[in-house]
Amino acid sequence: MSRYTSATDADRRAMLDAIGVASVDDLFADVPEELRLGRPLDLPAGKPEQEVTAYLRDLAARNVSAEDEISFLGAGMYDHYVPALVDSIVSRSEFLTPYTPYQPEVSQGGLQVMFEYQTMISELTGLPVSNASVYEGPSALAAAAYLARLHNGRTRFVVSRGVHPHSRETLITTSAGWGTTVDEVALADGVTDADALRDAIGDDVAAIFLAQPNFLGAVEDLEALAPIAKNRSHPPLLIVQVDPMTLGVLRPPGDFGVDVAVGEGQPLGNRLDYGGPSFGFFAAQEAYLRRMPGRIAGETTDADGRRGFVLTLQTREQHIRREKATSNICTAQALNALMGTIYLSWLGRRGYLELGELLLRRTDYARERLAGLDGVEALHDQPVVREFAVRLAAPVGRVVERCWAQGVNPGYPLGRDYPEYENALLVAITEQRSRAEIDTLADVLGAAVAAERQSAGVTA
Amino acid sequence: MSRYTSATDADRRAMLDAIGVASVDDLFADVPEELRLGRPLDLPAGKPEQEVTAYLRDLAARNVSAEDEISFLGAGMYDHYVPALVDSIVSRSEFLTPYTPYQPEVSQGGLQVMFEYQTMISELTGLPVSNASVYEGPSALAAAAYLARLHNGRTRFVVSRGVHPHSRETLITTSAGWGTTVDEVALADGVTDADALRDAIGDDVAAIFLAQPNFLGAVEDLEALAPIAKNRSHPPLLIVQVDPMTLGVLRPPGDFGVDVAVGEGQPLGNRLDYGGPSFGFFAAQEAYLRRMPGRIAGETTDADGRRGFVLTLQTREQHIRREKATSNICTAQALNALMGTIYLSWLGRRGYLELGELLLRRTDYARERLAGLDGVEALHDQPVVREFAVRLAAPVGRVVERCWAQGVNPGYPLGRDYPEYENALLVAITEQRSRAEIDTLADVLGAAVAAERQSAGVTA
Amino acid sequence: MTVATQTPQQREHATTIFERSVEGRRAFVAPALDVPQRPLDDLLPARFRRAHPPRLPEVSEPEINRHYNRLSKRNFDLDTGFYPLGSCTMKHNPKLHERVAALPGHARLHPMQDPRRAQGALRLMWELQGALSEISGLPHVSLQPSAGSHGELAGVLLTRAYHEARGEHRHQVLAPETSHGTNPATVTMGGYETVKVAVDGDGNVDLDDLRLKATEDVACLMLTNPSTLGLFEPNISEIARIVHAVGATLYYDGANLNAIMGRTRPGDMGFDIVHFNLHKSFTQPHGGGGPGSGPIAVSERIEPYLPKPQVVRDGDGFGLDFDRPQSIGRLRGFQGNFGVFVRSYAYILSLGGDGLTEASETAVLNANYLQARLTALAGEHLPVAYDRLCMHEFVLSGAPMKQALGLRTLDLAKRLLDFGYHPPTVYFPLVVEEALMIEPTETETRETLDAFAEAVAAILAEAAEDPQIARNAPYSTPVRRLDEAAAAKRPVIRQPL
Amino acid sequence: MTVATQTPQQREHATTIFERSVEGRRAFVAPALDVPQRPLDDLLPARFRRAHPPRLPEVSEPEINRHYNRLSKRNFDLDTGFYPLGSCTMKHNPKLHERVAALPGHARLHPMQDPRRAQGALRLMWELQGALSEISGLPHVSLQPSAGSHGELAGVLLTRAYHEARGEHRHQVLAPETSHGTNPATVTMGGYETVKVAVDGDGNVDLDDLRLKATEDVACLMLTNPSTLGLFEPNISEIARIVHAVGATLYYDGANLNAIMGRTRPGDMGFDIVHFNLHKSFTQPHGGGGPGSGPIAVSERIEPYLPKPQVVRDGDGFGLDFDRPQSIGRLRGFQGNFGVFVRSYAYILSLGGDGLTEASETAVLNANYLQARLTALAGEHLPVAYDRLCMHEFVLSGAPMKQALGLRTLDLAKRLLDFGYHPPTVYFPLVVEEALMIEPTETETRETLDAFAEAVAAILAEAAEDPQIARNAPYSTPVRRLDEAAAAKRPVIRQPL
Ligand SMILES: Cc1ncc(COP(=O)(O)O)c(C=O)c1O
Ligand SMILES: Cc1ncc(COP(=O)(O)O)c(C=O)c1O
Repeated sequence: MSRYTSATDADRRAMLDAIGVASVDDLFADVPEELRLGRPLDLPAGKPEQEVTAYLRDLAARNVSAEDEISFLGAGMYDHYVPALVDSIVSRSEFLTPYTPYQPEVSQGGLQVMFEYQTMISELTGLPVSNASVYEGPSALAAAAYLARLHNGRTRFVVSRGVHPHSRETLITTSAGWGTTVDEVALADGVTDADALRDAIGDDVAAIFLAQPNFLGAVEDLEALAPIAKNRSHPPLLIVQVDPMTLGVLRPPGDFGVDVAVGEGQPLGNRLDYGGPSFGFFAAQEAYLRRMPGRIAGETTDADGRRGFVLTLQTREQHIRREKATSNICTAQALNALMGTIYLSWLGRRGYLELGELLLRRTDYARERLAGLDGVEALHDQPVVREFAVRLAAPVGRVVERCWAQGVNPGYPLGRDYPEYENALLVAITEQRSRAEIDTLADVLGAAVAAERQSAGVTA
Repeated sequence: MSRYTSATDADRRAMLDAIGVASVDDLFADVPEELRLGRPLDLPAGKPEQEVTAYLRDLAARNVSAEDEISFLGAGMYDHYVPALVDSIVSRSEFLTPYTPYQPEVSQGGLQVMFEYQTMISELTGLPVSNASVYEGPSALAAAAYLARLHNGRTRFVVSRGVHPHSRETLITTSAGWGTTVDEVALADGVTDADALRDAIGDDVAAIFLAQPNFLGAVEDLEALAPIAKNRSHPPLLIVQVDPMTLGVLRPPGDFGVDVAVGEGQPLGNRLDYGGPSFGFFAAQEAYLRRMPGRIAGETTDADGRRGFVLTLQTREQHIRREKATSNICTAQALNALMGTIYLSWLGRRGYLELGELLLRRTDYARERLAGLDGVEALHDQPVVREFAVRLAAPVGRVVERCWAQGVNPGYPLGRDYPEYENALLVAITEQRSRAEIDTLADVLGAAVAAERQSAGVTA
Repeated sequence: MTVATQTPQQREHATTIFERSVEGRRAFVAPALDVPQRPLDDLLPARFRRAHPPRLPEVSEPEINRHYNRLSKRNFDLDTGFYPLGSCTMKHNPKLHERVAALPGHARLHPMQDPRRAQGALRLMWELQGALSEISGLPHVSLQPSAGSHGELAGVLLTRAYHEARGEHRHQVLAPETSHGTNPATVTMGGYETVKVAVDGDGNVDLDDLRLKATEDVACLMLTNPSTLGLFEPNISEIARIVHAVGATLYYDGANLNAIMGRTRPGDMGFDIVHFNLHKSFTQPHGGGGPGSGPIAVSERIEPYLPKPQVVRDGDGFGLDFDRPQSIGRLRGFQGNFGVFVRSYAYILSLGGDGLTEASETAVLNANYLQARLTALAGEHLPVAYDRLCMHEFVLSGAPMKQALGLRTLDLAKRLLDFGYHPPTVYFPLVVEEALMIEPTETETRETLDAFAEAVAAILAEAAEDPQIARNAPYSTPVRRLDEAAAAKRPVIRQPL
Repeated sequence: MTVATQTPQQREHATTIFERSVEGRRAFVAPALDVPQRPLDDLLPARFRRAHPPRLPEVSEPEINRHYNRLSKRNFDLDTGFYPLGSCTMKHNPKLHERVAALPGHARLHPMQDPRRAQGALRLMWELQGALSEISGLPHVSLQPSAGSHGELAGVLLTRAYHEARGEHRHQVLAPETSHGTNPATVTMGGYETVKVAVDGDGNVDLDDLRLKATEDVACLMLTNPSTLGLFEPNISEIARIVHAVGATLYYDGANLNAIMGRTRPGDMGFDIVHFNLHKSFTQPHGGGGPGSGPIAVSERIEPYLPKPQVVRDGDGFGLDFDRPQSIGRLRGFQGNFGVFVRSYAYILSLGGDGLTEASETAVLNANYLQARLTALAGEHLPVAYDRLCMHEFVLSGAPMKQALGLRTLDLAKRLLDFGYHPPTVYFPLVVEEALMIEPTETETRETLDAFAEAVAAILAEAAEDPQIARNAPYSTPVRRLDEAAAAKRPVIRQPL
């Protein structure tokens, strides 16, 4: 008997009888002889629950998680505190185990959550319409590109180099079959070079992509950049990838006439989970409603006049429109979007602002502290709100290793994605990193840089 | 505003108006001036959730749990594997948050669980009636003593020295006002001395208490002992404290005409939790049904003829009978009993036997391994089923410390409770202690004893 | 509900886990037998071995899961709706508490672990003791008792030890007629006789009756303050004086502590012994009838008798003190319900002193507001039993409703179920006819209180039209009214197998 | 349900979290501002700062908890009852998986952690890749895609890269008319044109039509096997031959893998690219619409193009390989849905090779048994669309029922809700009139299958008496039939604030 089945030998006999075959093998008669595996799968034997637990606990212990060190890693996902309330609610089987709500009468819970989620994303981004989630951040950006492509049929995408490298790569991968090209706009002092952007735009451009804040933590001047994109007779779509944790302090995309705002939802009550699952959000101007990818919940009434919710505008979707669908997405990230919804409810209107301000202040403090160290300087002077970049006067890889040894993970080395910033480090702040921990970072990083410079001096 | 309240200033004003008072202080007018605290409570300021989590995580990390060492501690509670299913179900708010089921129409879940639990305890013990749980093991034994006292009004309790020391102490404490005395019967070669038991019994004895297996891990010969207690013209009650994990391999109390069986339920799917909460079980012969302590669920039907369950025989209980109640117990251990119920369902009829047999075999193996070490011998030769005692030829405290240093907790030193077994160690086996871990124990313990003997030799 | 429209739950015949059993099915997979397979007889002679295994169910894991999941949905719970069960303090149970209690350093800490290796746990207990001491105004705390009534038993045993140490043998314990059933039941278990003290027309202890009964044979007076009527005893100082004058102890039943945290303290009122219900005021979830925890706090003179072991500070660390010669001894195994301590301490850490005070203030505000709302909307049929400001709860009488509408308190309670509310405590305290005892707690919103009051009014209005509706309620619950008499008459308390 | 007897859920007006908001309420308590309080303007100039904060709700924690708890109870779920949604593999979701996924070493592992410090995670991924490779019979695996359709997109992009590396530019992708909607939608997103292949009278791919359409312009054939009709394609080897003969790739939509694990392997059938739905065959809970995960396995010739990074063995350890010059690149951020990998790998560890095989065998047994039972009890009105043995699911046609009883498939589905069942997939695949697609999965008991068949029969019998009952169903659900047309016509997709 396999692990979670019930069929006893007696059951099996009775069931085969009812079917009218002699054996389970007979049920597989359609599988041609030569295609039958004919041997057991070459996998280890099944294990009792306690052994699976022990094995996976052992594997987990080989990772250095944010619980094991003082971590300043960010670069797209952040170690925010996830309240117990979120875990508790999403572990309810009524949210955890259902399929996509195809039967609305018995799915009002999930559908109403989608409706609430859509409202929250709309509020955060300042855009009127939101879908119920897409996979995650970078593919959300690619999905927005597809919408632009469908919308205006043009062939060129222009992407700021400040957009998350994973998003830029995903866009390139995903658009391989669209007959489009992707051009990059350089950064100047940490932000998108406005002149370069102006030069890059033409009537063949389907969409412009910016990030707010950008990958270097810098706040982009959307007030200046948006008109460059939009003040044209045939403007491309302006698509902005935003960090949903910053929209209490930063002006929202909606303020700048952005067409589509997308982003990575992980900061909103989702675990780090080594990168997933989380959710991507996707908000847009009204005009794009019928071109949106993914599920959308809408309000309606039941036969007795009660308020209720359904999946709506399904004629956009693959199960109805097939090759004419606006996206191929089916299973998305409902549970993760629920986490985000509960989390935002938990923060609430005031808490969301307070947290944004706390991050802003601590980030500023941390940048000041670090930039004040010998051999460490800010990579750019732009305002930052939750993350910032510094340049080290020592090999970043070696410095980072020294910090690890002191129980501190000082951040993400930028060099892999930005060879132009060779010894730079991207440092993220969350509400879980207290001033005392930031001070520890300063001490440890300062000492590590000094040690590396000294040993370089010695070897030199 | 306090942490989990909703009243805003506006609410408060409106509510005070509706009440017709001017201030919250006015609501406390009945508290005499001189009794008002008049200062803030001298407690630390409230903390954000993330800080409470961090603080308690830090405290938890200062404990050495069964996850941090190879632990052979037992002596009443055991590190059995708790399946994820148990945690998942008991964390459902529908089980976690209700009160005692006073409104049966909306409490059928809890009530049916009690009914199932009672059936399982009845099956395990071989006794016809069970209540729905009492606090825990030792106080369950005291509760049985109270039942005996109510039943026959006699004044002396006779307790085997093999009964858990906490139970013996609890009996003495609890019976302080009953005008009764407690006599102890000695052990001989690890089990209750039958002759001494015979000598201890008289017509003034309300109840005899035995443990199966006893505190030294030894299987008592109930077949021989029960008649000593019961074959009298006016027999006392025979009350046996049993380990619920052993009743697949050991003959149950019901086989020996035991009057009441009680025990600690922790081994059945409950956490260690540093000793609680767990549950005590309480099963008895039919004759004692209307003298049982605690809640009892019974089957009945509803107005439409549907099957249902209610709290029954409530005329035993304090809320109905007040000073004439058979016990003062009110809040008991419903959730813990639920854990036990799920756990026993999960083990199932076969699993329960298999697990019992696994423990039996591993315990035997471990005893053989340890008794084979230089300077280690079995404390007694009785059969053992899940725990056993050894005597060391070295100071047990120092030996144990040496084992800790190797990541092994070799067991519970018996000396505190049994001065007569000064350098003895009680070693418990669970299904989480593999043969490889038992071998590690043997290596580490053998080395520790050798080292202590050697250093004793050196000092001597 | 017609047969065509009954709910799936009503359609489903209640089926026990035993009735789902099919021979050969299973969930558990045993670890491999990794030790030598000696003949069983060599390990355990046949005469010790069980012949017929317990008939536990044989069910696959998905079915066990679904069984208990479905059963859970046949319960009403606090996370679903308002649960104003008087005397039970059904306040919100924060999920944080479950998270911290589940940390392996807590959940898998063995109770026999050497105290040197359980310093985090001992420190937590020591800090919790300190907090409870401050809240109660009494200097010493034992966390050992398992629930409120276990705390009461501890209190009575401490009282006995106290008197006996002074060579006194007293026989009576006083308790007001409004006292909770556990009080007299505990008195009996403690070997004393209960003597009832009357309550006066305002719901207070009748001082004359108390003076009459407070003799030198009285060991203790057990009091709940606020009382089970939800009323603060204004004469508490005088009561303490009377009781102490005859050398008796004054015991505080802490079930109603939620009314007074940070405003007044039992110790300051003159109480000698207090129990706390951590599962009420300190929000351990009730679990459908436990677990709870019933720590006690005591005055200096009672301290020597506290149960053992006691958690003590020991230099920089913490230890367990077993060397307490005058101690009453153990009341249970190990160190008490530690898992509950973690939750309740998390609560105290979260709220702090201010937060606890505001919790009590809001509990009292909510109760008075609901009392006012119900008086306004339903006062004619459901008057307040004692027309005063209440503390954290209040008691209504359904007698006029019964008279005027032919509806008993029970009917109202059952009809509330159809409206999605858990009913209040009914028929307690006994001194109020057709009593309804309502405790909203501080964690409910004004809107919820309003809606509840309106539901009560709607049921009364409905009954004025057609009382049969409420008399036959509930309709929408998984089962309807159950025959309790039949259950008690011919008890079926286990599954026949 | 009369007004007097409606359920509390029906009585309650659906209220959003925004409608529960009251100014000034809150749950979150912010950590103290522990850094110097510089003027905000110095940190972030006013022109960057938001003027009007997002109107998030203001609600206390108990109310948020109760709100979502109540909402949860307005969902039907797998832990409550039978959920035979065809094509979705609603098998039991073991609780163990949630436990191991929540370990801090997994849940709080940062995706940018240096691979040297994430060895446990990389090893888990590497081992999972190995297991999926063995199960599919294809040598290389990428775990990156986020769900099935993302895996399909990966497959189409791999196909494109493969052809382009050979200098070929093809334009068409073939898919049978029974294919799932994601197949053609993906084809379009991948920049190809979908060409439909017909299905023959037995439900198999029409080989003649395939031969006709399999030209040199065809890049790929996407196939589900067993098909969405639940039928194994007996001519799969010939199909592979035809497709490969024109140089196209053969893509396996793995949504139906649950039928064949350990019995036959897509790789052995000739497929080049396979996607897995870890949220179907490997029991990641569906979460009401995700998360999922859609790893792909590929043959040697496709390997060079796999997305990057790839998890690779690196001496004794494991690493992430970014140096893959022919790779199609990234499909998303980071390393894929790692949390899903943990769950699915726990499942594979628990079952082992034997267990997976038995799972598939039992899934097929259960489907055929239920098909037989339904044929026996309801075959007249609900005949099997293709009268053959099925694999893990089967499709009935409601056309005779509609004819004879005036009941549409939708009515039957809605009436099943009152009986406590989730209905099967309806109106898919499109080739079957009034289709009902039923997938019981292996984790259901025979008793459940019997009871479901009897419920269907009971509904048909009831309809023979009075078809209105089913036509107006459901009655007992929180809401009754909803007006979807109105919702689409004037979309209200957010709360007006
Ligand atoms: C006033 C009062 N005293 C004592 C108790 C008993 O507390 P426990 O149930 O914790 O034993 C209760 C519980 O309902 C109570 O309300
Ligand atoms: C046959 C088939 N293919 C593909 C998919 C798409 O998978 P996903 O929802 O994971 O994107 C589904 C999902 O329902 C399916 O049934």
